[in-house]
Amino acid sequence: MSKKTIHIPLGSQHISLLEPVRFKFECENEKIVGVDSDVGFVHRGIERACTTKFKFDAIGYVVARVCGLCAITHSLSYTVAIEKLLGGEISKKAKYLRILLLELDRIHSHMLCLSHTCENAGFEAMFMRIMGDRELVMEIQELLTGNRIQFDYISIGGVNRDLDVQTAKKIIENLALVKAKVFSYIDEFTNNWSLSLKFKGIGALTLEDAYRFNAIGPLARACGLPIDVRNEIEYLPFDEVGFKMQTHNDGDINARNMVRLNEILNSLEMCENILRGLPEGEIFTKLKGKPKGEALMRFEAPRGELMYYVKGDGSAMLNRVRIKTPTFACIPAFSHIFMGEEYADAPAILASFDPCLSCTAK
Amino acid sequence: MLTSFIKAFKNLFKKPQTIDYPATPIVQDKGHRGLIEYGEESCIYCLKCEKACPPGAILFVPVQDPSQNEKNKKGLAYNYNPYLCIYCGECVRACPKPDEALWQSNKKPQVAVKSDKVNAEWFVLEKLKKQEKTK
Amino acid sequence: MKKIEVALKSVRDEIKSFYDYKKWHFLTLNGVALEDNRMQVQWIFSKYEALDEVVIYYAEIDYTERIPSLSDIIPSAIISQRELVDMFGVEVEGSEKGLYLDEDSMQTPLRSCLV
Amino acid sequence: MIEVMLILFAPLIGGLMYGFERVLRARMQNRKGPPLLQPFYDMYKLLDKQAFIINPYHTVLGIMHFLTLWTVVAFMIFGQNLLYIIFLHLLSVIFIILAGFSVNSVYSHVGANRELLSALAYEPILIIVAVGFFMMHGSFDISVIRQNSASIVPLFLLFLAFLLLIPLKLKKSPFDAAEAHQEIVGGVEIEFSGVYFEFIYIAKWLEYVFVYLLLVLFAGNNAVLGTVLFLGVFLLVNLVDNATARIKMKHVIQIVLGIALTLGLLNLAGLSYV
Amino acid sequence: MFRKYRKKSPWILHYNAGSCNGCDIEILAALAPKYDLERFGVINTGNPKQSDIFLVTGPVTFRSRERLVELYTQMPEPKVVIALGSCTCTGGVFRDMYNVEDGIDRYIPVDVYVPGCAASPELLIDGVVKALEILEEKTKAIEKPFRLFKEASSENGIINRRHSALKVGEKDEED
Amino acid sequence: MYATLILAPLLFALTVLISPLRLRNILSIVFVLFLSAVSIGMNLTLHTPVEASLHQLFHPLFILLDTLVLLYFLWQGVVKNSSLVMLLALLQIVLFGIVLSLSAALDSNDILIESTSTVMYLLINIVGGSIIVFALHYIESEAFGRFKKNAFIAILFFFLSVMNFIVSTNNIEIFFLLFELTTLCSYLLIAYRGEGVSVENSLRALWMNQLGGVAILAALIFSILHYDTVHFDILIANIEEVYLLPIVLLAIAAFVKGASIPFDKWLLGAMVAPTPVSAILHSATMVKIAPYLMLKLAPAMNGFVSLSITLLGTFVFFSAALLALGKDYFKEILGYSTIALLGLMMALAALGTPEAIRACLVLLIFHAISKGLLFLQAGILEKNFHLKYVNDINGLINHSPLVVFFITVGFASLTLPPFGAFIGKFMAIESIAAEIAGSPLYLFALIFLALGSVFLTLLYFKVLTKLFAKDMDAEAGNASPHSPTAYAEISKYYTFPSFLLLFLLVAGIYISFEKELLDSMEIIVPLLLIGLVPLLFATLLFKKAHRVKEYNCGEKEQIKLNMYYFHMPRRIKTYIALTATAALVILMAGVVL
Ligand code: SF4
Ligand code: SF4
Ligand code: SF4
Ligand code: SF4
Ligand code: SF4
Ligand code: SF4
Ligand code: SF4
Ligand code: SF4
Repeated sequence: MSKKTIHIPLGSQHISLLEPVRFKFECENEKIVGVDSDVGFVHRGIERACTTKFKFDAIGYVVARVCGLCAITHSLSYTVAIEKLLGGEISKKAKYLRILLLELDRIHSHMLCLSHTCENAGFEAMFMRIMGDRELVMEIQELLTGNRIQFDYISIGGVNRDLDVQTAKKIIENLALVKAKVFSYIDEFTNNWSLSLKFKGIGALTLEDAYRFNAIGPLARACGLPIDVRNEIEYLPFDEVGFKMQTHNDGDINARNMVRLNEILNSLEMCENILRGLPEGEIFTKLKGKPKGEALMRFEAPRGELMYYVKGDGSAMLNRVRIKTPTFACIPAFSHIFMGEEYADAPAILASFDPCLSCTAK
Repeated sequence: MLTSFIKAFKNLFKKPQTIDYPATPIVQDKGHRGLIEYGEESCIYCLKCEKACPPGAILFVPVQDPSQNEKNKKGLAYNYNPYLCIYCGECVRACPKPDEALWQSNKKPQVAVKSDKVNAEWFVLEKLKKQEKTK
Repeated sequence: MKKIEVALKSVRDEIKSFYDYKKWHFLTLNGVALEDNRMQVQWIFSKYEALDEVVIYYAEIDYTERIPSLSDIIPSAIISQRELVDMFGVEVEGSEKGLYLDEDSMQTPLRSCLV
Repeated sequence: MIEVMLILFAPLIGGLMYGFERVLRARMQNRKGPPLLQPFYDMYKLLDKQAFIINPYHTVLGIMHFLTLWTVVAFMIFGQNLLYIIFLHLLSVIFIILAGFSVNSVYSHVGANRELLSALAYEPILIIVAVGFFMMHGSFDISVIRQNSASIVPLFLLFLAFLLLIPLKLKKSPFDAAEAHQEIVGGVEIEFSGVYFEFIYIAKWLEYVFVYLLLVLFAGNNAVLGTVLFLGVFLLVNLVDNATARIKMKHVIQIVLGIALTLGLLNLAGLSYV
Repeated sequence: MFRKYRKKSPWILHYNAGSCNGCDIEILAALAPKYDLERFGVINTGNPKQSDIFLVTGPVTFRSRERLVELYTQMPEPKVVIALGSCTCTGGVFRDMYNVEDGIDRYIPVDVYVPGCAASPELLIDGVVKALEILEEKTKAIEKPFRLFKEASSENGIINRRHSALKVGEKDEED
Repeated sequence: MYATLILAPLLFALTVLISPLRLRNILSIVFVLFLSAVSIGMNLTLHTPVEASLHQLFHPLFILLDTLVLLYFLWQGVVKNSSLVMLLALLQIVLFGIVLSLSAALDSNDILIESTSTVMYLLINIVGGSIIVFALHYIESEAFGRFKKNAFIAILFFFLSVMNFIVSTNNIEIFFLLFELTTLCSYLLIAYRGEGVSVENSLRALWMNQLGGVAILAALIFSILHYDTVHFDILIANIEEVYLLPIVLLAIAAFVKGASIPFDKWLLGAMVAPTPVSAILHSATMVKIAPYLMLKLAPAMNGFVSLSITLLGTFVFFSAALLALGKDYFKEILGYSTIALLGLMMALAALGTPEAIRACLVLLIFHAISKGLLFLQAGILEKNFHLKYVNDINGLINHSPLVVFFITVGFASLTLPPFGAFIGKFMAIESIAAEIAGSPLYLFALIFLALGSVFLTLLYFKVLTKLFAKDMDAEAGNASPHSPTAYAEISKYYTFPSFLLLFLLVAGIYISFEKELLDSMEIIVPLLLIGLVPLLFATLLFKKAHRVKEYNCGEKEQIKLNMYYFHMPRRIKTYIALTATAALVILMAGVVL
């Protein structure tokens, strides 16, 4: 009897993908029994360009373009690493503003991920609903930074713009609206029968595997692995503004969604706290000198831990910028999850990882 | 499921969220980061903006009949490519005379068509610049 | 941030005895180009639920040296090993080229002699 | 004469329904949506496109799908034998499935497979619905069914079973796995383009006409009830479409066959006792 | 005869040729209720054979080159190409990096350049409107991509790599 | 005239045995044509029913033959070391002895030709004949001696003769003899190659069919004891509601011959056996005895029996279709679908309403033709292309459009309007639907029918699609040595019978016109669709169109494709067999009580 498997490709161009990545599933009927992947489509050579093309002070804007979704985390991690090398302390207000934008970014990114997961699960209305509500966040981000996506808000020594009273008011208003919406999503995700068929028990990762594959971000937290860099670094005062770790135990798509939804709620709370307790002070401190030495900085991007390693020798050009991105670290876990699932679930599973290949390949 | 169901039904009788762009234009907030604008008269030709710009969207290249600005000793002309610019505002932050020589407006850039040769012409400028540097 | 130098030969043993996968989180494998055709290879770990505890094991090697694979100890190291192979053109056991670079791409882009 | 006109305009009516549905859906999703005549714009545009074909069989089968479907609708309007129509409809589905398989494209294959499976789910139910009508009116002829009074009350369970089929047939959530844009990019239709895609596109409209013509059979000769049924079900189907995600083929078959078959059986058994 | 309907029904194919995602998310945002691209009849088909507008984002990384060309050639005429975002137009911030090609117009003829980083939905709509004007003018003559590649060959490893990239076409003389 | 149909093939079989190759072929073809002509003539001119008596002298001859056959079985059982065969043969001999010891009083004619019989003549002679024509060439490609080859053809003709006789007889004793003779034929044909598999399968076929023989003998005994007759017509005319045992036993014999589940193994064995011709013969003609017998018995069935046989038949239809879905072997698929349709035919026959009987007849005819056509193609596939599994027939259309055409027509004619088999199925639904009002249990029959017919359609098109799929191997240039890469020429001997059958199918459409089985519009329109329109388009439009490659996510790499397969766990098979057996037991119990 002849062999019965089919190859189903997903990508590099595919409607359920926003980014080029290629999976080739070996399927029995529609059950996935093997996965091949190619993640190198977006390799642009940013790490090299950071040491040859750009001076250290421009790199913050360049690394933001590693990825549009957590651009802010990239420029923040880089900037903080450089600040470490340069020495000198930046003002508390600037730090608070940095957290504010970081959390806003997390909110919009999580919302995008949730909506995209719904879209890939064939729930167009929910996609539209979340995307529609996400505009509330986009609006305040634009007010705050002047651009909807690439914020370019952080520069070495502080932030680029101050927060005026009106904007602050608007932010509080919109966030309150978003909060109400998030509760309605939680209701929908838990109670919609068709979504539970699509999400519950699908694409599950066990806690053991999460440890073994060093999973991070919502993917790991959904399995009950409490890893969140916000919990592991001192640099920004996350505790002060009310950070709480969100975990879940099932490890399936639904668990990831729940973790994201709860994180949005937590972020909303943090934003409120920040705006209420925003300290006075300068937003920018000029830092002098050229970076010399090694620094390693980690931050929690929406998709998990982002790490920058910077090495300078005292000139304007750096010696090495190493970017370890969240999705990159999760790829071994991804392939593992696909095995044994149905192809029909693959796009939704993929979207629920919230992968960002553009940072994976840099 | 029922809540979505009811919501969908209610939405039927609501005004849609859609803004009817381009029929009704969008008013940009004044803080919006739009096109970089240049005031020739105030420029002191320090070329800081050119050096600061990450993608190299500002180029000062030598031309035949340069402007009458006395600071322009090398006979350079300002070139700006909005299709290369990433609207980061770094040039403005670098400029010693922001708001006069160089500022970021909230105007949105225009879309270009094939005949505008946005890329090809810039290659020429870049080549010129390189020649000048090696000189 | 704690840096520990190891010899390339003993790196497998050192890390095997150090790495408790329930305590330590493998961050990544990093390469830093040095002068004279040498590079530093770093294995970076962080501790779960601890403040700023990062441990870096590093070895300084020639580009010609063969780096042992850790993918049996740390399954997720596979992909960073492949990345290292691509970016520095070094040899890592069991890791092939081509994760990012195509045949006509620049090869070994992160070696210092090209900088 | 009216019938002939109706048949000729059937695709247009279907197109209008489709257009209306798109507007409706957009409004349900809180957006403005395309113009009502959007499907016709699409149709004209497709006529104007360069024609690409993969291989002749593929294209011919696609055209035959369209023609057969049109014939099905024509027979329905003429009031022919319902059972025959259901089988002819199966034929049209088979054409598109064959088309899906006749190209070397995975998505087309997967789509065709799913189409086959969904045919497996709805054909028995359609046959049972037809038998229900037969038991009510003693004939499979649609013209007879139309002349008799409404049979929705005695056939209520069958009506419910038929409601389950509508999303499946029109490829709407939650039963749209056969088209599943995010998974298989439209399934069988993926390899058609230009003028040839036109046939598939219009066939989709005809599918609307077919399904809703079947639906109004439940209203018999009661035109008012027919209109109410049509509008109500149209709205209902779209609301459900907007409140559910796509479920997997496995579940589709389990749900549709399980529920609809039980409903149908109960109803027929009830009828035979009365 | 049907020329004027072309612009009423633009179906879109989106390809990401190595962008940072910024612009891609904005495409999603443009499809979402606030901007609702479907007002113009836009459907995101994801299928080159049924699309009229090729919406490309990203500066064209090496590995995405042949896919770009392949998708382009699979689209039936008349078609227009929109380069969305600064990096797609000219390479943007990635200009001159070793693994990118400084804009997609080195491979396929681009009809509309939409600047911005990220290009906002507003600009995207501007671009689409512009593209529709151009679409109406287009003939059905076949437009060719500037460069082509040899057939890909596949291996059984995890990653299949393209072995040889053969460049042909008019642009080669310039290099 | 019926005597011609019975005797001529018998004599001709002897001729064939000794004639040289060329002569044999020519003679055979001429003779098949002759038989076909006679059968058509009979169908058109004969005023049924025709009754006749055989000479007294024949009876001892038949008894002798019976004994010989039974002894032969016994011997085979001993030689082949099969205790089952042996036991059954002994049982039969004992039962036969009992039958001989009894004597029936009521007498009727030995020969009774009804309209059903003339229909069967058509089938046997034309379809069977075409198969023989096919076999002429087929057997030449085998490595056997001249005599053995001729013997093969001779057996086939002998088989025709037996079949013609079996549908003409009214005497259950003679029927038993002929039944055993068909068993003998199938045994010989299946075992023809003499390999391990062949022998094994042939023995299985033998003992299973012997079960049928036992059932007939039992029926005979009960019939003589209770009704005092050995004739069908008297039995049926005098039947009493409370004593249906002989009828049910005969029905069971029919189930055995029709390879209904749980007796399906033997027919499938015939499929796997390396002699396709026997498969063809079995599946296209021999098994038709089953519905024929059922039709004969139908008037005698009461509500319970007819209901349960209908239910069982439709259940077989459904489950065989389901089982077929899980198969990959082309002939096995055909075999299962034959079993399924036979189940349906028997169900319809048992239903017994005029409508149902008409449906049954229509199905009977067209199923035979279509299946004959399909099996011929399966034979060609095996001989010319060495293809057995549907998964391998990818892109056959590029190699042999003709075979693909025949297969397509074959499958289409089983499922689609306006072909006969479709009409049969269609009428089946109508007639069962009409019964539901009487007893809601028919609902299940209807469900089985609806599900089964959808499964079958699924099955056929699963196979069909493979034919059209693009042939990747050929394109990639790594075609296996067996799969031919170019257009393949197929011998005329092979295609001629196919054309004949095709002609019959088309003629069938004409008949359905004549008999107004369907509206004329309902026939013409699909015909137009299937035939003309595509041609029109193909010739007009495609020259201008551009050819492009398939969408593959922008990748150029070739992708491996395969069919969906439906994995049927063993469990399901067992359940189905158990259910069917249970149903039979219930039927028996119900009747006995
Ligand atoms: S997962 Fe998120 S970032 Fe990645 S393609 Fe989808 S929407 Fe974009
Ligand atoms: S994973 Fe990387 S590319 Fe993706 S959003 Fe996060 S930082 Fe950006
Ligand atoms: S202002 Fe600064 S940069 Fe400009 S000319 Fe003077 S010193 Fe140079
Ligand atoms: S805004 Fe940024 S990219 Fe644009 S010209 Fe200024 S520095 Fe260059
Ligand atoms: S930085 Fe300002 S002043 Fe200097 S060259 Fe640029 S625009 Fe002119
Ligand atoms: S240029 Fe290449 S080969 Fe030469 S030393 Fe540098 S890395 Fe080695
Ligand atoms: S060019 Fe910019 S906007 Fe366009 S796709 Fe690329 S990254 Fe996105
Ligand atoms: S234009 Fe900017 S935001 Fe858009 S993809 Fe390119 S780098 Fe990202």
